Amino acid sequence: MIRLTRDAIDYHAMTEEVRRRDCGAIVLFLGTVRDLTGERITVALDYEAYPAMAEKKLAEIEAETRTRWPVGAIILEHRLGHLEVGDVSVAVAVSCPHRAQAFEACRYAIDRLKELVPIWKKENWSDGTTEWVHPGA
Amino acid sequence: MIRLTRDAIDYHAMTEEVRRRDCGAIVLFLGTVRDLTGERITVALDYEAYPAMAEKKLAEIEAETRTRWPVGAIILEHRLGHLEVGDVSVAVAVSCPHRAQAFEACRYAIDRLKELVPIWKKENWSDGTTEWVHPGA
Amino acid sequence: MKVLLFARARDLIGADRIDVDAVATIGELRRRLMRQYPHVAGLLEKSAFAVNEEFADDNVTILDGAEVALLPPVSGG
Amino acid sequence: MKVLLFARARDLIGADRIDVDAVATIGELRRRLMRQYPHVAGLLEKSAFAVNEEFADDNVTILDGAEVALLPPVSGG
Repeated sequence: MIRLTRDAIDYHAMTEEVRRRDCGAIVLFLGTVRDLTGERITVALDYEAYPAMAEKKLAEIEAETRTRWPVGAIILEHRLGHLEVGDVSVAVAVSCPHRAQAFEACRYAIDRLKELVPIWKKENWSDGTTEWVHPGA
Repeated sequence: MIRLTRDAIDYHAMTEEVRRRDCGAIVLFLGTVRDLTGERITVALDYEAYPAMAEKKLAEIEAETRTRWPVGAIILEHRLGHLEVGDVSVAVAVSCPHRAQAFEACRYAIDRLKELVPIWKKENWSDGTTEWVHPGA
Repeated sequence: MKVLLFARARDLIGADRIDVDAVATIGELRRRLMRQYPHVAGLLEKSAFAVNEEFADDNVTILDGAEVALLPPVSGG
Repeated sequence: MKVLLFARARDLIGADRIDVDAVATIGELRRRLMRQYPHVAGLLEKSAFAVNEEFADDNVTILDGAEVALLPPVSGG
């Protein structure tokens, strides 16, 4: 399951949603807004997406992950809009029969998400300036 | 922080406890009681520990993990006693500045726990028999 | 044809979609935009494009009515 | 000296601690227990021991008053 949301991500509910009787391992990843990037102080982030394509890519990542590991359940959720330091911007929950699978599947899903999904963040620095983050550009 | 408990593990609270403003990544691992081991059906597990040594080893694993990765917070908790299928037997929550660190630290901690900590489980099979699990013996 | 814009590209160009004369391929579109918006050329060089919500490299043909988007390097997560 | 027992070792021997005559090393203790409880010999061979809550291999000396434990292969998690 994949979701884009403007509300707080309910990662506790996500953890419950992926529990399965035939899965002995659950891995939950949370990405949160950090207060420091290098030497600069972040006070907030704004996330925007190309929503239709972002949902399509998230669904493809779910499908790819299910092809590679025996996933019981997987949820990828990304928040959009204005987030303060400490807020959860992204969450991935995965259940698998065994722990190595669950770790690898969760790691793969978040790595692919960061590589492929058309979502962008804008830094709001403590000096009042803002800056879109475009790695390599 | 490490804990042995006979009560249900409050992994939602653990997830909150490891949140830090300077950590952009949280990884939570949950081990749950699976209904199948190979072809055999599990109805319950009983966990017992050599408690003083188990706590000592868990504390060592926390310290080792903190030496190897820039851990913001880490909690290892293992449940003891009678667990039904679906119950959470062990939980590890870790926060780090970046996601690769959080995944590796969490994986390391649970791998070491399964290797080193004097805790044993007894299978309660669906045919009414029970069996201590001693890998390799 | 319309091109959807996001993030820094949208801010630099000042619109979330622009009209450009029809071009045959993504590569042609990229070069056209670089001429038209020289202050965005550096970002355009590093950006991806999508046609109908799928990544499209420079030799992809743009058919009539396709949804085209300019995607600066992503930073979700 | 007392030896703490756990899991299958405790069930097979029928006690959670046993008294054994003092021995010098863990290796000697292992051999003594294998003679005394031949039906547990296979498990004893694969088990670890701890002295004062630290893993102790066969050449570790057991000092007076040490807490000794027989640890069958662990299966926590």
